Amino acid sequence: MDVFFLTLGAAMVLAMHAGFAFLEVGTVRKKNQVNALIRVITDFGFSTIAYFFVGFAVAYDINFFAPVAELNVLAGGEHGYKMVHFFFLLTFAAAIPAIISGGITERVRFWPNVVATVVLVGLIYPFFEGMIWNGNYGFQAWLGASFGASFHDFAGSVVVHAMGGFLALGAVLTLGPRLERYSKTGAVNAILPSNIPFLALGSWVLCVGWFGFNVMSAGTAEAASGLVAMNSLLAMVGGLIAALIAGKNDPGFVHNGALAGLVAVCAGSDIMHPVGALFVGVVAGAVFVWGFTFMQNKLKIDDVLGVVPLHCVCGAWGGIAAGIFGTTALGGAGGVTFMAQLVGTLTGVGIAVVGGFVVYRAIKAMLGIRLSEEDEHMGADLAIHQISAYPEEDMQTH
Amino acid sequence: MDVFFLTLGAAMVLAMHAGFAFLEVGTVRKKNQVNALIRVITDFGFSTIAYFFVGFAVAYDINFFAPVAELNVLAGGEHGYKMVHFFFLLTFAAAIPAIISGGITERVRFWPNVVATVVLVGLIYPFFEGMIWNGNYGFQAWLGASFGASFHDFAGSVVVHAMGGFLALGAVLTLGPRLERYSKTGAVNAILPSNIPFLALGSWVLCVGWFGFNVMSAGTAEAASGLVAMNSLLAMVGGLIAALIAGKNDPGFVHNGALAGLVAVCAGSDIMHPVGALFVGVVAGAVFVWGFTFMQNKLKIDDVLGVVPLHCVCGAWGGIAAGIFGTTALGGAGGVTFMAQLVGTLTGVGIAVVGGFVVYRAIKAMLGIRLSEEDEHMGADLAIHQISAYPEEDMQTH
Amino acid sequence: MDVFFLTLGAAMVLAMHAGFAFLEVGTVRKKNQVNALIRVITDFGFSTIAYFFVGFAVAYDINFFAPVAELNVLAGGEHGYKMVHFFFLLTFAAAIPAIISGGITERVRFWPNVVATVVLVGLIYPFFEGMIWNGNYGFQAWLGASFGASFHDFAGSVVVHAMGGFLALGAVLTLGPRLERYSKTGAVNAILPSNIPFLALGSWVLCVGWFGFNVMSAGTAEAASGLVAMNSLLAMVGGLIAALIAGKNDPGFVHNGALAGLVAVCAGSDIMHPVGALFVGVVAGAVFVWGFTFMQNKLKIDDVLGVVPLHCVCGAWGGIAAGIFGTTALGGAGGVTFMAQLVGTLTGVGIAVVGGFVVYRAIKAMLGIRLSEEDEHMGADLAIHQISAYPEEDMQTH
Amino acid sequence: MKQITAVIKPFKLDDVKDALLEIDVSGMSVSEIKGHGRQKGHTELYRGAEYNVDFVPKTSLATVVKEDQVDAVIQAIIKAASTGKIGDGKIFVTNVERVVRIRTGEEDADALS
Amino acid sequence: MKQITAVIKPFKLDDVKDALLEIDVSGMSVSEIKGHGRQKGHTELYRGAEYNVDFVPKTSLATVVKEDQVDAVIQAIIKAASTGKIGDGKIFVTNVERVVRIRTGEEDADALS
Amino acid sequence: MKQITAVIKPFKLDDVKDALLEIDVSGMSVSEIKGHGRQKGHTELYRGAEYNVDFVPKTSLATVVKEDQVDAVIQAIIKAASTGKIGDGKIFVTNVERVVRIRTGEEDADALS
Ligand SMILES: Nc1ncnc2c1ncn2[C@@H]1O[C@H](COP(=O)(O)OP(=O)(O)O)[C@@H](O)[C@H]1O
Ligand SMILES: Nc1ncnc2c1ncn2[C@@H]1O[C@H](COP(=O)(O)OP(=O)(O)O)[C@@H](O)[C@H]1O
Ligand SMILES: Nc1ncnc2c1ncn2[C@@H]1O[C@H](COP(=O)(O)OP(=O)(O)O)[C@@H](O)[C@H]1O
Repeated sequence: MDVFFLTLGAAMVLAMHAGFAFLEVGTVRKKNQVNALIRVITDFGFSTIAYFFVGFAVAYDINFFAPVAELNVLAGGEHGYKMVHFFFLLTFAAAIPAIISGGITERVRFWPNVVATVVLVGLIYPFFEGMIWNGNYGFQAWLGASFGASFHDFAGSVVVHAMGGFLALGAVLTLGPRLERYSKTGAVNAILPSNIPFLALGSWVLCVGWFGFNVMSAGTAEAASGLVAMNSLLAMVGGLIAALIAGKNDPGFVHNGALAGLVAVCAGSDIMHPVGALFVGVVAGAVFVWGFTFMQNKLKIDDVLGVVPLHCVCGAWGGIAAGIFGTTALGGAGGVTFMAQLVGTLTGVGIAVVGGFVVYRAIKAMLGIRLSEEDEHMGADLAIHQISAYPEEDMQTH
Repeated sequence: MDVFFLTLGAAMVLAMHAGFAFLEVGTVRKKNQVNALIRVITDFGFSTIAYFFVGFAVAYDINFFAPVAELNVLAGGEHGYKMVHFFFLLTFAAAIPAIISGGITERVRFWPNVVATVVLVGLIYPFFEGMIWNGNYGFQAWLGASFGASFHDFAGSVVVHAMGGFLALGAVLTLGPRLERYSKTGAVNAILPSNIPFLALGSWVLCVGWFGFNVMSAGTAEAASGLVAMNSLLAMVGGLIAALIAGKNDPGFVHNGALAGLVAVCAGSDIMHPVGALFVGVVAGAVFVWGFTFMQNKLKIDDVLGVVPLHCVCGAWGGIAAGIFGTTALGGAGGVTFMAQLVGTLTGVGIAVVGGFVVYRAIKAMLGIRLSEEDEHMGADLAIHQISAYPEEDMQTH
Repeated sequence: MDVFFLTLGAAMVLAMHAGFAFLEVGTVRKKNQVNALIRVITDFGFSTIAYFFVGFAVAYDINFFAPVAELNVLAGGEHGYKMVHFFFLLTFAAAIPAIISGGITERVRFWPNVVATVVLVGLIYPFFEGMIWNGNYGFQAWLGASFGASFHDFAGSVVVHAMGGFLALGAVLTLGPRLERYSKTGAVNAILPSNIPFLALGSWVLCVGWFGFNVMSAGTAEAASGLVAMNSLLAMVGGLIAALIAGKNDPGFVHNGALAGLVAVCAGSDIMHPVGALFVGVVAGAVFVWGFTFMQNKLKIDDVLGVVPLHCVCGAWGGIAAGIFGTTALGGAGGVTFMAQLVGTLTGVGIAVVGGFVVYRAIKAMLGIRLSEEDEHMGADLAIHQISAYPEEDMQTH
Repeated sequence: MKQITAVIKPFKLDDVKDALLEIDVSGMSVSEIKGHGRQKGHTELYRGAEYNVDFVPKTSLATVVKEDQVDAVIQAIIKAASTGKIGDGKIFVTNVERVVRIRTGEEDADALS
Repeated sequence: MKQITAVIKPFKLDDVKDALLEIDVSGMSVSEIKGHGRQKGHTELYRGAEYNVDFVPKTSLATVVKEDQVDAVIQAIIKAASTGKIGDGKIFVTNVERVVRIRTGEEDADALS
Repeated sequence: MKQITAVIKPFKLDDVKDALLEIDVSGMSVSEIKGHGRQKGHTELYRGAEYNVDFVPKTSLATVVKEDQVDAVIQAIIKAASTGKIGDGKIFVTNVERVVRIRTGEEDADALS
C-alpha cells in the first residue's frame, strides 16, 4: 500500500524533472534547447548513481548492496518500502542540479557540470538532508533543546529549494553572465526566451507534480493530509496571482509565480492554516518578481531562469514562514517556533552558499566550467551535441 | 487513504487545466498563444479564490475559516478529507471558465474575463452543483418524488460540461465573431489553427486526466469502480473513431472527438453497460463534428474551439443518455429514469443559458468585454502581455 | 482499492501513448507530424475495440457482454476489478501498434494500417500473451517441466516489447525505406528529425508512465514492490547514461536510451538485484545505439524511430537477462532459469517474426500498404488529412 | 522586361494577388521580410526589461512583366494594397535583361507565364 | 557584373549548388519564397472548412557573376533544376553596377569570391 | 535611384541599421537568407550519421536611396558590418528606375522616406 503511495509520489516528482527541462527549453535561446534537454536528463541519471552509491548512505546510512533475499522485498517483508522511499527521496535530491541548471544554462560546459552534480547529490545535499530529516549530528536535537522545537521542513522549502537555489548562486557567480548580456556601459541587453508555450508547459508539469512532492512527503498513505494538498493549492494560486499583478501580465512571471508559491509552502504545508498558506504564496509570488528584476537589472547577476529568486528567496521565506503561520496563534497546528525555523533556515543557507562557491570554484580551477566564447556564440547545441533543436529546418532541401 | 485517492484525482484534474491551455494554444493564432496560456492559469487562480471563499459554501455549506486544530486534519481526525475534497471539486469548478475560455479566445479582454470567472465559479456554478450533488433546495427530492428517481450525474456531464458549454454560449454570442471571421457577403473566412501538435498534446492531457475526473468522482478508494474506468475508455474510443470518420481524418475533430465521448459518458459512467458507453461515445463524436460544422458555417457562431458542440451538446446528450443506457433494460445498473434525466438536464441547461447571458451582458455593459479592433488585430499577446509567444524570433539579431 | 491501483496504472500507460505520439512527431519530418498524431490515437481506438470484442477473450477467455448486474461491479462484488484489469492490459496491447508505428511512419497508408492494428491486437498479440500470462496451451507448464521454471516476464520485455519490435521488423521490411533514404549508389541520405523538444517530451512521458507499466503490473496494491520501482529506475538511468556515452551526446540516443533500459528491465524487474538492473540497463542503452547505427547504415533498414533495436533487441535481451541477473547467484530473488528464459524469449520472437511478415505481406497484397510516391513526397499530412501541422503558417495572410 | 517589387502589408497579399490575376499577371514570387520606415515597431516587455522590436513584418511581392504592363501593374497594386495609413509600403521598378523558363528553356516574353 | 536569380523547386537546391560549384561559382545567397504561377497550390480542409493555399514553396537562389559567366551559369542551372514538370521555375538576369566585399573593401570582380 | 543590398552577418543588423539611421537613411527592408561562400558551414551528427549544412545564416538588407547617397551608405555599412573575419558579406548596387509610395502615389525621390 505505502509502496503504491510512494511510487506515485516518486513518479510525479520524476515528471517534475521533465517540467524543469521544458521550463528551461522555453526560456533559453533556440541554439541551446537541445543542451537544456540533455543536461536535465543526464543530471537526473548521474544524480541517481551518486545518490544510490553514496548519497543515501550519507543521509540515512542505508544502502542496497545485500542480495535481494535480505532487502525486505519478498513476501512477508515490507515489499521493499525502503527502495521506493529511496526512489522518492532521490527525485528530491536530483532536483538540486535541476534547479541549478536553470541558472547556469547557455554557457556551462557539459562534463564539468556532471562532476558538480555528482558531488552535490552524493555529498553536500545529503549531508544537510540527513541533518534535518534524519536527525544526524544532533543538530535537530540541539535546536529542539535551544528553541523549543526542532526545525520543521515538511517537504523541503529549505532542504531542497533554498539549498538548490543558494548552491546555484555560487554556480551563477562563478560562471559570470552570458556573452553580451550586459554591455560595457552597463546596459542590460535583450536575451529573449525562445518559446513561451514550452515554458508554460514546464511550469504546468511542475505544478501538478508538486502535489506528489508535497502530499507524498507524508511517507505513508495513512498519513497523507488534505491540509497539505489544500495549502499547496492556495499557495500556488497566491503566487501566481501576485506574480501576475506585480509582473504586469508577464507570462514568465505568472508561470514562475505559481512555482514561487509552491516553493514557499513546502516547509509548513502540513501545519499552516489555508489562509496563511495563501498569504505565504502571495508574498512569494511578489517577492519573486521583485527579486528577479532586482538581480537581473540592478545586481547584474545573469541567472537565466531566475532560480535564485525563485528557489533561494522563496525557499528561505518558506522556512521562516512556517515558524510564523504554523503557530497556533495564527490558526496553524503549532509545534514550531520562529527561532528554530530561522536558525534552521540560515544554517541551510550557509551550507549552500559555502558549498556552492567551493564546488564550482574548484571545478572551474581544475576542469574549466565555461564554454569557449566561440562555442557559446555558436550555441551549446552545435558545440556539444552537433545538432540543433530543429534539424530538418537547417537543411535547405525538403 | 481516501485523502491519497482524492489527491491523485485532484492532481489529474489539475493537469487537465494544462490540457485546456494547450488545446487552446494549438487552436488559436500565434499572436494569441501567450494570452491563451495566461488566461487559463489565471482563471484557475481566481476560481480557487472564489470557490474557497464563497463557492464551496454556496454548494455544500462548508468553509475552512476555523483554526487548523478544528479542521479535522490532525491525528485522530479524518486527515483533512474535506480539504482534499474541496481541492477535487474545485478542479471541476475551475473547468467552467476553462471551457468557456476556448469559445471566447482571441478577442476577450483580460480583467473583465476574470470578473466573469469569479461570478461563475463563486455563485452560478455552485448554485447548480449544490442543487444536484448536495440535494440543495429540495430539487433532487422533488425529482425523485415526481419521476421515480433523482437526477443522476455521476461525474458531471451536465453539472460541469453542459453548464460550462451553455454558459459559453452566452459568452460567445455576447462577444460576437472575431474580426474578418465572416465577410459581409456571408462567406466564412479561414482562421487557421497555429499548432496541431500542441492541440493534440492538450487533448491527450485531457484524456488521461479524465480518468481522474471520472473514476475519482467515487470519492473514496473503496468505492472506485472498474466499470467507470471501462465505460470512460469505451466512450472515449467511440468518440474518437466516430469523429475520425465523420470528420474525414481531420486532426481537430479526432482529438476533440475523444473528448466528446468523455463529456458524454460522465453522467452515466457508473451505471451504463460498456457497450452502451461505446454507443454513447460514438454518437457524441459524430454529433460533435456535425454540430461544430453547423454552428460555424450555418449559424455563423464563432466559437473558436467548438466548446458549445463539445460541452453543451455532448454534455446534455450524456445527461439524457444515462437515463437510457443506464436502465436495466439496456443492460445497465438501473436506478435512473429517463424523465428525471431529461428534466435535470434541461434545468441545468436553462440555468446556464440564462446565467451566461446575464453575466456576460452585464459585464459588457459595465466594463466592456471585447478588445479594441486595433488590439485584436495586433493580437492579445502584444496588446495585453507586451510579448509574443516566440520572442527570440521577433528580434532580428541572433 | 485495487481498482484504484490499477486505474492509475492504466492511466499512466494510457499517457505513454501520448509519449509514443510525441516521440514520433518529433522524429518525423514536419510534413508527417499530423499523420503521426492521428495514427497513434486512432490505433489506440481500434486496439480498444479489437481487444474488447476479441483479444481479451483470446488471451484470458473473459468477455463483458453480460448485463452490468452480473459483472461484479455492484456493492458486494469486487467493484469491477476485472474491468479495470482489462483497461490496464489493453494499454499494453495497444502498445503493439504504437511501437510498430514508429518504424513504418512517413510512408504507410492509413486504413491498411488500421487493419493491421486490429489483427495484431485482436489475435496475434493476445495469442502469445495468453500463452505466457494466462498459462494457455500448456506452454508455461511444459517450460516448467523441461527447464525447472516457467518463463518469467513480469512486465512484458518479451510479451510486449520484443513482440512489438519483431512485428515491426516484418512491417518495416515489407514497406521498404522512405523515398530517397538510400541513394542508388548506396549512400545514406539525411532525413532529419523535425523537432527535438517534442521527441524529448515523448520520451519523458514514456519514462514516467513506465512506472505505471512496471509497478502496477503487480496487479494489486498489496503486491506492489519497491524493488520493481527501484530496478526500473536504475535500468532507465543505466540506459540513458550508456546511450549518452556510446551515442556521443546525441539527443535522439540519450532520450531513447532511457527507454532502452526500461524495455530491458520489464521482464526481471521484480527479481533482479538493483545493481543487476543497472547493468542490464547499461547494456541495453549501448546495444540500442550500436544496433540502430548498424541497421540504418549497414543493413540499410529504414526503421524511422529505431523501434527494432529499441524494442526487439532490448526486449529480447531483457527476457534473457532475467534468467541471468534474476538468479540468486547474482543476488537476485531466484525462481528463474536461463534456459526457460531463452526458450520463452525465442518462442516470442519466432511468433512475432512470422506473424509480422504474414500480416503485413497479406495486407500489402490485398490492400496495398504504402503511400503513392506523390503522396509520400507531398507528405502524409496533406495527402491523408488535407492539413499540415502548422496551418496558420501555410496561409500567407496574417 | 521589368521587375516590379512591392513591399506591402502582409494581410494585403491576397487582395494584391487577386488584383494582379485580374490584369492577367499570374506569375509572382513572394517572401516575408521585415521593414523599417516611418511606421513604428513595437516594444516588448519580458520580465521587467523592455526590448524594442524596430522592424515590422512586411511582405515583398515580385513580378516580372513586359514593359507595357508596368503602369497597369503599379496601378493595380496601389489600388489593392493601399489603406491610407503609414506603412502601406513602396513599389520599386528595375530592369530585367533576360528571363529563362527552366522547364523549357524558353526566353524572355515567352518565359513569362 | 550580372545577378542571376533562379526560382527553383526547393528540393533541387543541392543539385543546383553543386552544379554551380563545378563551374567555379561558389558565392550565392538563398532564400525561401512562395511562388504563384502555372503550378497549382493545394487545398486544406480544417474542421469541415476548405482553405486554398495559393502559393507553392520555392527557393530563390541569387548569384552575382562576371558577364562572361552568365551563359554557363544559366545552362548549369537549367540542367540541374529541370524536372520537366510545371513549376520548375525561372531564371532572371539583372545588371549589377557595383560589388563591394565588406571585409576588405575590395570592389567588383575582386569582391566576388 | 540605386538599390544597395548588403548581405551581412545576422548579429550585425542592429549596428548597420543604426549606422544608416545616422546618415538619414531610414527606409530599409530586411530578410533572412542563407549564404554560401568562403565561410564554411557546419556538420551535424544525428544518431551516428553526418549531415553537412552547407549554407550559413545571413541577413540581407536592402535600401533604395538617391544616387548621391550611395557612397555614404556603402561606407556606413562597411564600417558597421565588418568584423574582419571571412563571411562578413558583400554589398551590391543596382539601378532602380522608379519608386512609388503606395499610400500617396508619390514617385521617386518623394517616395523615399
Ligand atoms: N528606402 C527604402 N528602401 C527599401 N525599402 C524601403 C524604403 N523605405 C521604405 N521601405 C519599405 O517600405 C515599408 C513601408 O515604409 P514606411 O516608411 O513605414 O511607410 P510608407 O510606405 O507608408 O511611407 C518599410 O517597412 C520598408 O520595408
Ligand atoms: N512573372 C513572374 N515574375 C516573378 N516570378 C515568377 C513569374 N512567373 C513565375 N514566377 C515564379 O516561378 C515559379 C514557377 O512558375 P510556374 O508558372 O509555376 O511554372 P514554370 O516555371 O514551369 O512555367 C512560380 O511559382 C513563381 O515563383
Ligand atoms: N557571388 C555572390 N553572389 C551572391 N551572393 C554572394 C556571392 N558571394 C558571396 N555571397 C554572399 O556573401 C556571403 C559572404 O561571403 P563569403 O565568401 O563567405 O565571405 P566574404 O564576404 O568575407 O568573402 C555569402 O554567405 C553569400 O551569402
